[in-house]
Amino acid sequence: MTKRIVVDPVTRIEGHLRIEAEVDDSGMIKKASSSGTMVRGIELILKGRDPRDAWAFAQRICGVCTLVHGVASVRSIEDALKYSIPQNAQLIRNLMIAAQYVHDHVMHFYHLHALDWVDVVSALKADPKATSELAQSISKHPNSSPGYFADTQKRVKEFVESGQLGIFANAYWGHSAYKLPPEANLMAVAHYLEALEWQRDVARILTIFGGKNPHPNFLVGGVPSAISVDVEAKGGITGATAVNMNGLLEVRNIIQKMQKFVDNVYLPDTLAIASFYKDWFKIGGGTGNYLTYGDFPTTSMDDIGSFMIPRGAILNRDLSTIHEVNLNDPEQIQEFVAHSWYDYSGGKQQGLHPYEGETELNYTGPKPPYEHLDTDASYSWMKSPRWKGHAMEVGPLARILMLYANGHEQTKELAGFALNKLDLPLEAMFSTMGRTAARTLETKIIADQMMSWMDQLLANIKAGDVRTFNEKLWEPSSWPAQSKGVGYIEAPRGALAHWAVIENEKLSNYQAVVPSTWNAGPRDAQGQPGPYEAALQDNHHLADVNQPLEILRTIHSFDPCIACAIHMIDPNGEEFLKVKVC
Amino acid sequence: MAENDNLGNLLARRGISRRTFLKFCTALASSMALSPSMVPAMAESLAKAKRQSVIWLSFQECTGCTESLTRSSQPSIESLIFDFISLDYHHTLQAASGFQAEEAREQAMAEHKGKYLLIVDGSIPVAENGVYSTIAGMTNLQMLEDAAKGAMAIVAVGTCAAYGGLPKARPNPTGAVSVTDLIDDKPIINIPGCPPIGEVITGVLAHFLTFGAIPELDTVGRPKAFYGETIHDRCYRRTFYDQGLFAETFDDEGARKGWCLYKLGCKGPVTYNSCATTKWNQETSFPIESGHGCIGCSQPDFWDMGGIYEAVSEPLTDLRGPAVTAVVAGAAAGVAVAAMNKQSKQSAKDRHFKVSSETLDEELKK
Amino acid sequence: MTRLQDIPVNTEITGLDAECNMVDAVLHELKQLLDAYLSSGETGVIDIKSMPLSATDYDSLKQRLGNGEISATASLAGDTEIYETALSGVWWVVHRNIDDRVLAEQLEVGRIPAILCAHDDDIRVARERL
Amino acid sequence: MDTALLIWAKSTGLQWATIIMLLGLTMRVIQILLLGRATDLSEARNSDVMSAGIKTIFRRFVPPQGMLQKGLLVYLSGYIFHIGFFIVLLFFVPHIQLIDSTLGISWPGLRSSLIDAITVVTLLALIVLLLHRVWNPVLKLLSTPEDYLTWALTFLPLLTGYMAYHHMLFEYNTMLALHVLSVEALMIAIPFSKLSHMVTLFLARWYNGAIAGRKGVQS
Repeated sequence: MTKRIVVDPVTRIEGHLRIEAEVDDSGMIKKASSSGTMVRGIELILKGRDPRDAWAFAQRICGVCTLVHGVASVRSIEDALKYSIPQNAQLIRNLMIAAQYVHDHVMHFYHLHALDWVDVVSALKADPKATSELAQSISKHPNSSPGYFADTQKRVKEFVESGQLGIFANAYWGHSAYKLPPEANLMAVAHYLEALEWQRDVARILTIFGGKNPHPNFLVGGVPSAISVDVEAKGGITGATAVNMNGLLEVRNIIQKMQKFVDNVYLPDTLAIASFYKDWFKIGGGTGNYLTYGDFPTTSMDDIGSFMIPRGAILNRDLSTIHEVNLNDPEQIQEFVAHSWYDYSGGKQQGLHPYEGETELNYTGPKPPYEHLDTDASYSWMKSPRWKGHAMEVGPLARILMLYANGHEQTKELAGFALNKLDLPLEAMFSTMGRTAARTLETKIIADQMMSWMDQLLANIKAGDVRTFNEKLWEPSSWPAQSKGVGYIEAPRGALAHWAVIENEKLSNYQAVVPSTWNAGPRDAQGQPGPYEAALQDNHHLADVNQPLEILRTIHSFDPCIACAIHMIDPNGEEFLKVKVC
Repeated sequence: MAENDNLGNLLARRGISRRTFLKFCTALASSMALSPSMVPAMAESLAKAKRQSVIWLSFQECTGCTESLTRSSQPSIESLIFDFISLDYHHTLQAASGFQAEEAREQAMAEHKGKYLLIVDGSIPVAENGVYSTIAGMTNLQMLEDAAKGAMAIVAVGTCAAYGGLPKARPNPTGAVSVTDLIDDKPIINIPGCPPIGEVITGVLAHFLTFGAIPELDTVGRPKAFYGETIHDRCYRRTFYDQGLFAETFDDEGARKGWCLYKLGCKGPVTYNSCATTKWNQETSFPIESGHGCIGCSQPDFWDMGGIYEAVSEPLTDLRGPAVTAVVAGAAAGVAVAAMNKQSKQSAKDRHFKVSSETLDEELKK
Repeated sequence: MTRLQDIPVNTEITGLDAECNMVDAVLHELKQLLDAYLSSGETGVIDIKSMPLSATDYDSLKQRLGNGEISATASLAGDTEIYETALSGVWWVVHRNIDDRVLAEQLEVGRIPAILCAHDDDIRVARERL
Repeated sequence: MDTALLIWAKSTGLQWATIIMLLGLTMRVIQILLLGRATDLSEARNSDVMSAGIKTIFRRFVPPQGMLQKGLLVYLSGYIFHIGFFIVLLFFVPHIQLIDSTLGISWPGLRSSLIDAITVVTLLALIVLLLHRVWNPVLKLLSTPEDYLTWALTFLPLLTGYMAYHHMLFEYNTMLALHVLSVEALMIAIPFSKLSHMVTLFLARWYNGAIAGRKGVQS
């Protein structure tokens, strides 16, 4: 007999997600489906607008990965118009994207993912002195005295004894799948709180360059933040913009602060927690196919060879062959609707490149509210993106593997160090914990890279180059009557691209294929499952069907961003997005 | 023991002196533009306050408002969660998932009936009976109405919840509306912004906790303490507007010297918010200081208020087409009227036919 | 005690002509607060941080008020600096957080700033600890 | 609410006002032109009729001596109000930005404080003119409701603009919306009231000048 369990809402993610799973008597997941349940129709809202404004709308697809859609958007317009941007603008964008990575990954780990592994209530039983010893044994982080942990424990104790548990109420505390000793739990809780304070501080890089965070500002043709170093006071203000000498020094300080926290807290914590959950390096592997678009150019977006994160595809876990990827090739990236509530004019079995994308709604699912979906027919409002017909996983794991396969020195060294420490083979990366660890490793790599961009920016300014914006194609009257372009970015959650079509100075079509759609999309015509589906099918045994902690671990390891995944659905019909697993 | 516990005792047990607390309240009052003379009374009443039950519902949103909340340093999210409020339901932050999460919400609603504070972010779609957004099988509409019944007051955080925001932008595909559009029997505080400044969100909450009442609001439901003046009024670049010094592009001399961004589309003159004074992320900067004009995100319908890079005084529609049509039509009408005038003049003339003596004779013979 | 007419309010400031309006306003308000204190014992506070003072305004205000006999630092989750200005009974109070960022800045009028006084609740706790 | 009104005023409202104004004005001008003139069969004393007409258009901007002496204040107020109105209209930076965005032409503006002062002077001049109309018995007798209406329609855009700038009465957005709406009311009234002299004055003067010129006299 199988039993169907429902998790709705899935919390500690961006957006609204529902998971249904069928488990057998032993608690093993046999079948699962995930469903996102909110839509806004941003694609329709964008039609007919000024392409230069599109970033602000697109950015509001998501407030967590708050800048990625903005960047993808300005890049798509720049690609369409063949609009080059000054090198300083490129460097500032790199710094902003990198800052977003470090910020987002740390917040994901501590505030969205950690409670899957850390039992807050168990922390009350910890000995602060032993906790201090543990902390000092794994890192040189200064906040590690017995008194520090005693204070944290006292605070948590007060809180629990007050009877009002607030956000910690009703969770799966005491679940048998929690394996950390009380001391490790207490250390993690202390760092949960520390990370809240830290993130507030480091988010300020985006504020200096973008004016605010969340939702910093961008600009087609460069960046909006004029550099005001050494500007005469006459008729103006010295250091009139946020990017003045103080601002630039502040950016340097924050980069150092980021590096320190990653090195002293995030990295050691990940390894420490992972060492107690080594079985999770055997659970939750995905499709085995990985895709990156590449990002962080040292010169320009046209020079793919200069990207720090390389572009490519890996199939069947074979790191020896990297396949070439072309975003404009109509045969490579295609979206399928075989199991989605859409029709294509050429038939449901067809795949379409985003430029030719169609959004013909055809809801054939049961009438809400319903109990179950018919997973043999259509069951999702998400399309299934495929690369040359393959279901691809995108995100930190894909990037770490791509860097590794390309022989990136630091990646090889870091991955080797981590795997060695945990006494695991490289294959262990293809798992739930591998995904979480890859996120930590790439955070370190990117944090370490930031200072070199910063130094280059400062060198340019010293040499008198303060250009941040190219005025040449700003006026819409200078544009061709028709153009189209693709803008892409390696977002923290994976490869993201926006395809824009411009006609007579206005947007006539706008399509985005986002990381969470790549990862969470339903099966295609061939019946190939998407990465969430494949991962949940892999070796998930639930210790307690009423507390399906194991599902949350694997789903959270992808860092779902559901508002992103269903931002664009044309909403003339009902809104359900269902991803069927297995 | 939870019964007679209050914030003052909690702080005392944690070894936080009342001096420190007074300092905290001073900072709070300063950020809320409250009279400093109110601080001692405020500290006394806040010390006696119990942790307020808060239920936070997320509808058509992007989580930007929650992210912004976590950026607040005064008070910080940690102190808010641990000391001031009991955040009994919040999708993005809470540990529990699934039915346990829903249970927590229902429990809080029953236990604190009539006393909990309801916070909403995101707009509510009402087209097609609200199917465009559901949680745990309930539409947002049902969940809001349900939770509003027992709420003491409602706080609409972000422009989406306050005024409909991005989902409501033309052509509003999902029929998105604001909280005020749906609920009319509860006090509602709007904290608009896309997102609002973190300190403004927590500042308004702290005000509510301190005084147990909603602050003074403007005509569109915003606390006057934070939304009383336009960005333009308090902008450090205002003097350049008055002197007629404007940045013409994003990278010219004026842009680097901090001249006014009016011509580049800054919506500061028509936007009520405290970005220019409170600033963002621990007073680091705000959009204009970082070179980009204000996009007007705390105003109702700001997405349709004109292009981001169009000056406030520019028309929102193309006038050239209609103007040409009007001139052509006017010319045609002019010709037609003139022709008609001529005709009637002619016919009037014709009516004055000449009478000769012969015809007169003939007429008389009859 | 300083008599009101003895307060050296000097309105001649060189090189700051355009800026001194705000400073004058603050001085005027101080005068009124001192009046109130002398007549009824009521203390008063001016919130400097929320006033639109320019950097020059701020400096000239500091100059105009000068330094008095007493200064103190209180460690209250970050330092709070307090000093009496050259005007007795007028105190300059700056609250900073642990990152040294200014949280609030005030001019307080009275015998002693409130933040320096111990609260009865704390005194009670102290008694219990003995 | 406030923003909604502003958005309406700046889109639909402005569009219709523009259409009505241009349609009405073109219609009237075409009508006038098509009216034609009776052909003068007499021999012209001066054949350069065109330049005589154009000269008159400008010459009439200068007040005749006697009239100026008789009603100095009224004359002066009239000039101040007309000149002030056009300075404010054409040299306030936001107005230039509006013209630039629709016609693609722009010129340097004046600083806001100067515009502000000119607005006050213009408003005062208009008030003087109104008082003169009310206090002068002859003028009062001659005045029709249309005269008061057109006065108000001219006065309001200046007043609402001034009030919006200084955040008086309502919050800025509402006041700005009222300003735009008052301008639209003025635009709509132009072709259908005596305000159409804005355009027809040139035609009328040209005709007079041309006739006089043909006769070989100055007008």
